[in-house]
Amino acid sequence: AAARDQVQVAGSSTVLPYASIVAEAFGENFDFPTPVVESGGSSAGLKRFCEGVGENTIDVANASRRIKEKEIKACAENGVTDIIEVQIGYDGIVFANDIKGNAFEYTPTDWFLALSDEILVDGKMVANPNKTWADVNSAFPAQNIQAFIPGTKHGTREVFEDKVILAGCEATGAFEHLLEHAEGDSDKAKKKAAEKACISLRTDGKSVDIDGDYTETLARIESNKDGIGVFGLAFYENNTDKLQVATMSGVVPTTESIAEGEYPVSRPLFFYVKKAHIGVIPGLKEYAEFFVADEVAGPDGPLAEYGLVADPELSKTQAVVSEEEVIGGNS
Amino acid sequence: MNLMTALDKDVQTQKTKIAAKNVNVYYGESHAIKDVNVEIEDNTVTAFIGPSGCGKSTFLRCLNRMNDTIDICRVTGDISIDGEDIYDSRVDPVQLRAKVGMVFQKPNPFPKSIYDNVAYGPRIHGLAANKAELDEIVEKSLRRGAIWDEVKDRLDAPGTGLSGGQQQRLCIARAVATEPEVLLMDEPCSALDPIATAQIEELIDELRNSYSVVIVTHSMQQAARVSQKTAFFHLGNLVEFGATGQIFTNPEDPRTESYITGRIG
Amino acid sequence: MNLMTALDKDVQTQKTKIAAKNVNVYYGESHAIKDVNVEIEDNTVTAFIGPSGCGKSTFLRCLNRMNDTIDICRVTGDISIDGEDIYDSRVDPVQLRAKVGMVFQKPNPFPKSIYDNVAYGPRIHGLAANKAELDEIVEKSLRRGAIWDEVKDRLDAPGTGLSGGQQQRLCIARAVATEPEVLLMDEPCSALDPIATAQIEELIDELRNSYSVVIVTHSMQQAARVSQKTAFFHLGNLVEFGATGQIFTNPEDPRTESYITGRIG
Amino acid sequence: MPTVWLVIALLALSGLGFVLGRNRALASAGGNAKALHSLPAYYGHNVAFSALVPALAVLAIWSLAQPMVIENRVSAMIPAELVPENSTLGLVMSDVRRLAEGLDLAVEQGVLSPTDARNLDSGETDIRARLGEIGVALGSDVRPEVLTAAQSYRSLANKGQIIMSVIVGLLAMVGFAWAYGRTHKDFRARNVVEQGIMALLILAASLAILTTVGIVFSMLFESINFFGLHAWSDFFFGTTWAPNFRGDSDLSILPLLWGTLYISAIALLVAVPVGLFAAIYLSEYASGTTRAFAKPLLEILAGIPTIVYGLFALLTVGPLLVKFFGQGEDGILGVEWMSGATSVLTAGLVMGIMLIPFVSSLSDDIINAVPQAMRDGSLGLGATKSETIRQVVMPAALPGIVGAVLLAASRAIGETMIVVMGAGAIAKFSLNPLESMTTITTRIVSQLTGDTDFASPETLVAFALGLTLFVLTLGLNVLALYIVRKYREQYD
Amino acid sequence: MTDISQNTPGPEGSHAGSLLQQSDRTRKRNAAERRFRGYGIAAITVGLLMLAVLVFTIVSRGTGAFQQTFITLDVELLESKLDKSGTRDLDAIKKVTTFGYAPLIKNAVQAKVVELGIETDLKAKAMAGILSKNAAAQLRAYVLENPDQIGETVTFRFLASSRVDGYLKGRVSRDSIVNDKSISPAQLDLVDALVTAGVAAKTFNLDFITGADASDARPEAAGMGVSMMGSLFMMLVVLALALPIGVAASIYLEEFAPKNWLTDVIEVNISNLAAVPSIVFGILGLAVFINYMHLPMSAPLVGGLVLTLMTLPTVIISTRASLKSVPPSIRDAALGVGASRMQAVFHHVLPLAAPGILTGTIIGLAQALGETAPLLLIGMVGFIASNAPETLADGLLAPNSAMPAQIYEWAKRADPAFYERAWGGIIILLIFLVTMNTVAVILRRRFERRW
Ligand SMILES: Nc1ncnc2c1ncn2[C@@H]1O[C@H](COP(=O)(O)OP(=O)(O)OP(=O)(O)O)[C@@H](O)[C@H]1O
Ligand SMILES: Nc1ncnc2c1ncn2[C@@H]1O[C@H](COP(=O)(O)OP(=O)(O)OP(=O)(O)O)[C@@H](O)[C@H]1O
Ligand SMILES: [Mg+2]
Ligand SMILES: [Mg+2]
Ligand SMILES: O=P([O-])([O-])[O-]
Repeated sequence: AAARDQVQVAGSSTVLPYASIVAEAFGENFDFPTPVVESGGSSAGLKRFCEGVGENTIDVANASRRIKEKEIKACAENGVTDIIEVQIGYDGIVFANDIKGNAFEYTPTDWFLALSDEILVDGKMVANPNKTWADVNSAFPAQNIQAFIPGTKHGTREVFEDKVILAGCEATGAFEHLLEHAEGDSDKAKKKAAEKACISLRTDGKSVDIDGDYTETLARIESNKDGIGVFGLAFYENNTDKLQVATMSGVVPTTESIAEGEYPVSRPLFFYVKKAHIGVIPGLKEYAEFFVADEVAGPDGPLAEYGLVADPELSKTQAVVSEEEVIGGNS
Repeated sequence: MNLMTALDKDVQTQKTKIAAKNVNVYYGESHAIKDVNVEIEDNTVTAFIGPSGCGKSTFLRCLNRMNDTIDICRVTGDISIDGEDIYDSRVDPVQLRAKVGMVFQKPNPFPKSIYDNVAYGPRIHGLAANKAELDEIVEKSLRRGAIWDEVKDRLDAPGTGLSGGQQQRLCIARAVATEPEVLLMDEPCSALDPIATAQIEELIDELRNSYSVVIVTHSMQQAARVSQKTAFFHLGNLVEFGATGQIFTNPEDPRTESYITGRIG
Repeated sequence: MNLMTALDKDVQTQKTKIAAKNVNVYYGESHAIKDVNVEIEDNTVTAFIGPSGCGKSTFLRCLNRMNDTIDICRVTGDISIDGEDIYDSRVDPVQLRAKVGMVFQKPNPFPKSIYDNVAYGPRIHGLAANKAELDEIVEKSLRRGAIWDEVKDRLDAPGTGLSGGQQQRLCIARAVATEPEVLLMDEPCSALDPIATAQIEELIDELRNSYSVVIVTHSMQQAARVSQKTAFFHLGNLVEFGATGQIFTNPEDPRTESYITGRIG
Repeated sequence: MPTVWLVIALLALSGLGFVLGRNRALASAGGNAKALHSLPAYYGHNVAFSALVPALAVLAIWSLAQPMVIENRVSAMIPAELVPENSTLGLVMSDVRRLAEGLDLAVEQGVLSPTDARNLDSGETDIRARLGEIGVALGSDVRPEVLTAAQSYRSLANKGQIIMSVIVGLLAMVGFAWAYGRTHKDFRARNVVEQGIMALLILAASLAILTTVGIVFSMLFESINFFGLHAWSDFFFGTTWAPNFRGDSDLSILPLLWGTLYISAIALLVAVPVGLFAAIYLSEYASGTTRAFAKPLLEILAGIPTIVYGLFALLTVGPLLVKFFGQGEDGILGVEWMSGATSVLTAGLVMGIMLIPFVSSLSDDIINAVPQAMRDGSLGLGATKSETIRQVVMPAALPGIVGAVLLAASRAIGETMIVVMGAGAIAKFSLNPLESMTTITTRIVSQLTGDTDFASPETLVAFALGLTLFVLTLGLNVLALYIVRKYREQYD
Repeated sequence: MTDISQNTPGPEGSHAGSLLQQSDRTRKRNAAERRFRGYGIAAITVGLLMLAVLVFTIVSRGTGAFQQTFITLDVELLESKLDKSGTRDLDAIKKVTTFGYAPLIKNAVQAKVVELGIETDLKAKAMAGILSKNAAAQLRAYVLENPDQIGETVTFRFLASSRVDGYLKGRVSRDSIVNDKSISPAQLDLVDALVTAGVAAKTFNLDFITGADASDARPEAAGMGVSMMGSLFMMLVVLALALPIGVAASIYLEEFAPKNWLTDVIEVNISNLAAVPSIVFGILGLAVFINYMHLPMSAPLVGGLVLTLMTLPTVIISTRASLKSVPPSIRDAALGVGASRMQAVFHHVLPLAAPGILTGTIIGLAQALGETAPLLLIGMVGFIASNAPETLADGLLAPNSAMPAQIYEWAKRADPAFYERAWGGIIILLIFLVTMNTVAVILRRRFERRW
């Protein structure tokens, strides 16, 4: 088998655009071949990352979430022990609807009341009766509720559940109510059950899971003007001709407002490097360093221009890469 | 049995059932039937004889427009049945073929059970009101096809699993089951033993009472035995047509004579 | 020509070519051939006669193991050619069939040109060193099949576009082209006119000089004319086997007699 | 590339073998081809194959095994200290390999002379830079131990190559000689060659079995892991499908199975009648030209990427259906049965269109192959064309048609894009075809490419789904085989 | 005889009546016949209509991708920026990254604006914003090729940015960019002026057909060419393996295999493989070809192998069906003249079954050509912007994508310009498919015959 001479990256489709911008520039500016960046999801990427050490495994895994303990363990079982975690910035998650439609200013409560399976009415959990946004919040127009939210495979869904629905659940008092009536042996189990009840969404067609990508969400909004969708910030910014963005808790989502932590719905993006491959796969370290260089991942770099929320602590990340600092201590 | 016995059969003239005028048939470039004129009478058995490849089957297939199914085949001239031109655009070949049945030269049973092979025609023509009637038709047809005894225990067996001669008789049974007015039989006894042949010849004679039968045969004896009229084809031409007795005893055309006298089988 | 002429043909004993012992054939459950014993001699024409469906074709197909191709068909007993058991596991059925040629009851030309139909056998057996030799073989075979004159101008036309009798003769030509030592012919003249029949019979007689020929026929006259030995089958049994003259004049079994005397065709 | 030359030499030898074998056979028969047992070409093939096949097989096996052996030998030379902690020997070896290949390339391109390459000293030359010039990138600077290892790698590889060439060459000669020696007019060359071909045919057929074994094994272990983490009773008999990131999800196959069957059934309801009638029309009614164009055109439908169908479902068919069945008063039927563009019906209809050629083209070929005598027999009895087709032609063509339908059904079960975009992603039991549902296959893809932790039941369920689907379709196929056996009508 | 015709019920007048007049029953049957035929025509029409609708959709959305806006500029290759030392040492020149080339481009745009006398309040950076990000890369590549040109002024044809291109194509309008951060009305004014001056123009874009993928930031530079090569090499592998293996397996199973439970198992197995979701073949491919056999990732060879496994059942099922439909009398005829079974199959049966085999191949290849899911797991979906392969080995082993994967990726990307390219890519895919099929279709017609 001929030796592999290009860096091989796989993982999150959210990170993919950024990684491909970097890979392209890397290929142009270095004598190394352009890295191959595969999509396929954070989980699939990490899985292949953890398959072992060697040329037939990937060098870098992109992820739109932090690697889980269980995964680190699985990695270690396959001999992948030294993993460098690189946080590249944040992905803003925005709510947008058709450009010609009504404008919205949401709070998490609105979303909970609109989408939850059951809501708290007069101290009792009842099946969600809300049909229009006006039912949810009298300040809203009487537009049919039709939400296109990420399907359960997407990491965005987790963020949406945590930062919006669960927050709304707590804000409406439903969480407390559920916790009181929850069954379970321990407090932890009770909390888990209550959370589960909070985030279970209605299945009557008002809330539609989108398994595909943001383009699909957009297409759905185009064919149903009542629809309100969940998008990545970068996607929204490229489609401002078709979408108008809603505020969340009064904050307009922009790279700045997210970087400053004002806009609540966002998630960090990462990539993971297999330290054992550094020095073996040509250009691997150079790629990682180039990715987090100021001129690339900084606030004025091409990534931010495309929609990445730059990490305010980029210099720390750069140090992690140049020092090859691995998860769980130094080596 | 000798040739002469047939020749003094009565040859009375019947009304014309099928009239063919100036019929020409072409397979692509090749001219298979050349300007044939013939009148086939009702209640008569007409035999087509002639050397192999002379166009008997081709002409026979013209009579119920089976030639339509051969792409390269082209027919010109007039053929009428009961005075109606069968190549008229208003004529429905399906109705024509129901009226003019056919037994093909190569036995072609359907890949179905023996019963279904025979019941097929009656079913599509709605000849039976119920199962019992259909059973009756099937049995009767198989009997007429002289094959009932051999297959009565295995009516559910596939028709394709029969011996060559059995298949041939099955096809005859299948053809008579639809009660056509004219029955075209292309060498119906070629694979049959003498006894079965005799039974089929009896059937033909019986059919003549109500219908008109055209039979292609290579056996002069058979032609003499069963037919009242005989047509002799040669190289696509209808050389001679007339009463069977006359053709066999006193042919007008030298070609006919040489064919008849050169006979062996 | 009369039946008697055949009967005083010399019946000299030849060495045994094919010997069948206790042959039984089953199609699934049904018992088609029952305990048949027969010896077919070299340089002899053997005729198989018997009513339709009695098992002639089935037995014939045993002799070159063509029954192998029918899934449900099972053969027991011994059949040997030149003393070698043909059902022995070491026997290559292909070599056997090259040695024992066959003309099927239903003409089955390949959907190829007439030339290729005939040339196929010689090609796979390497009988011709070059194109010229092959041309020669094809022409000779077609002549022996009495069809050369009819097809010589259209050797490139498909064999399936021939008339029924022409196809039959084509299949005969195809079979003789490979020069088999034994030729099995299942009703080879069923679709032929008397003249063509005579030519094929002549061929058979000629083949006898070097080979052994087995012919199935429904025509007693033909059996009498061409064969030296005759086997009479009835309901799967070999009822009687002997010199043709004896069988036709002095049958031992009453069934044979009734079949022969009940003859018509 | 000496291996290429070796192969060329083998081919030349086998070509020579053909000619010689053929000639020897002819000579043994005194030039009379008729005296041979088989056609002369078979003798040629026999010698050619005997020379070629075993030698090629050894060549292939050797080429696969040599790197492993060398790798073992060389890695034994690498001191344990050299392997950095948490790295593996394998990685060091890829470094060695890359360096060795780089040196070979350098020699090939004339940048280094063979002797120079052999006597390189990592202390003196900046090997990384020199190799960089010819486009071979190394991950790090070359350590002396790695260089030594690489050098012995090269010499071993060289030696191996030479030994292999000799062995393969010898084997070819032996095969050649053996077959040539056996060549005699009575030698049953055809049988031998045909046995060889038969072996190849059997090999090809067993590949299907191997694939199956591979598929089962590639899913089995992860499935077992899944059942270790999740109750099988919930998976097989539960009624909800609701994966979530917190774990403790309901993962039952039943609602997915229902969706799969429902959507596939609708797709087949579209594809089978349309495809069959199209096939019938093409083979029985259409003129030659119509057929020549319509059939390949329909086949394009099978090649349009499914993403296009997905978009077509989402943007065209879905909204159209909503216009009919949704929108209340404003809709065409004035009913409010459908809330969104995605539904079982949407996906089923569009998938049906995609499947048309699967049914039409194959059935057309099969129908066309039914002998004309069958049709003549029926037409001669006064049957209409349609009666002939329905009652004679179709039953005779049944096995092939069932095959075509099975193929279409298989494709329907395996389709993802159209379902994702056309039917939605909600798993539920419902009889209403205007509601969203989803299928097993889409869930496999989505759980496999999703963001849940890869060791969690939410991801592993994909393998269990795959395996279960495999077993289910197996049952379906057994049924189909049974039906075909029962109703098959054999013509001729 | 007469008794029979009397016995038989009603409609049997049908035989007796005039041929020119259809009997009631015939009329009914003919109506059924017409209906039946009508269904056939309707089926074909439905199929073709759907094809027409799909093709129309594809073509109307995709043709735009074949044109692209270019802006012609004269760039002064400043020595001070590119080679400070002045030694023309390639290594030193390489140190200047594409970011370092940005000023040259800014200067060039500004110079052009001044030269043409266009009035604008835009800053130089914003002016350069109408160009593709690819411009700097193009410039750098040129300089590295021709270091001697440093210091000279060279004319370049740069791609315009996707928004500008969209503006000229009508996709982007002044209304639609109100909230757009990537472009401003003033930039559009500049573009208008450049178009009037003939500096910016929309022309046919060969790079779309021959080029490689580009990142999300520069849709205007993305092309199908390399992924087309990927698909081509995969199809070669599939054709070279699936057809012979499929036909061989079918021949064995249909013609030679003893009919017993084992062959039944194999038969059921093969039809079952057809129902295995394609992504599962990806799982298998990853496990067997990459993890076990250590074949390279993202390689068309592996893709081809996986697609071969996926296509095999289709080829086998259709081949077996056609072999079955060859009448046994043909085999008998061949065996009867002493052909071996092998000869009978290869000389007679196979040619007669060829149409069905080719149909299976056409459909199987079409399916393989359009398949993405299995490629996902073996690393052929994503951003793979390698160079076009130069040798066969390169084509099989170097990382590459495939057309459907490329289209799928583009369809997901945020910039609407990629949407147009996705449809354009589908046009190319279909042309590829039709070209591939044509050969098979012509062959198939030659083999078709009735008997
Ligand atoms: N393939 C088959 N499957 C089942 N039964 C068969 C098959 N072929 C023949 N038979 C049966 O076996 C018996 C003998 O058939 P065979 O074909 O040998 O008769 P035959 O003597 O050749 O008759 P014929 O003169 O009509 O050709 C018949 O009863 C026939 O129905
Ligand atoms: N389908 C066809 N295509 C081309 N030529 C054909 C076709 N069918 C028959 N012919 C030719 O037409 C001529 C007449 O054939 P036809 O079948 O009518 O002969 P026939 O008198 O029935 O002969 P036989 O007694 O041998 O059946 C022959 O020369 C034959 O070769
Ligand atoms: Mg005829
Ligand atoms: Mg027979
Ligand atoms: O592909 P994702 O992991 O970013 O959803």
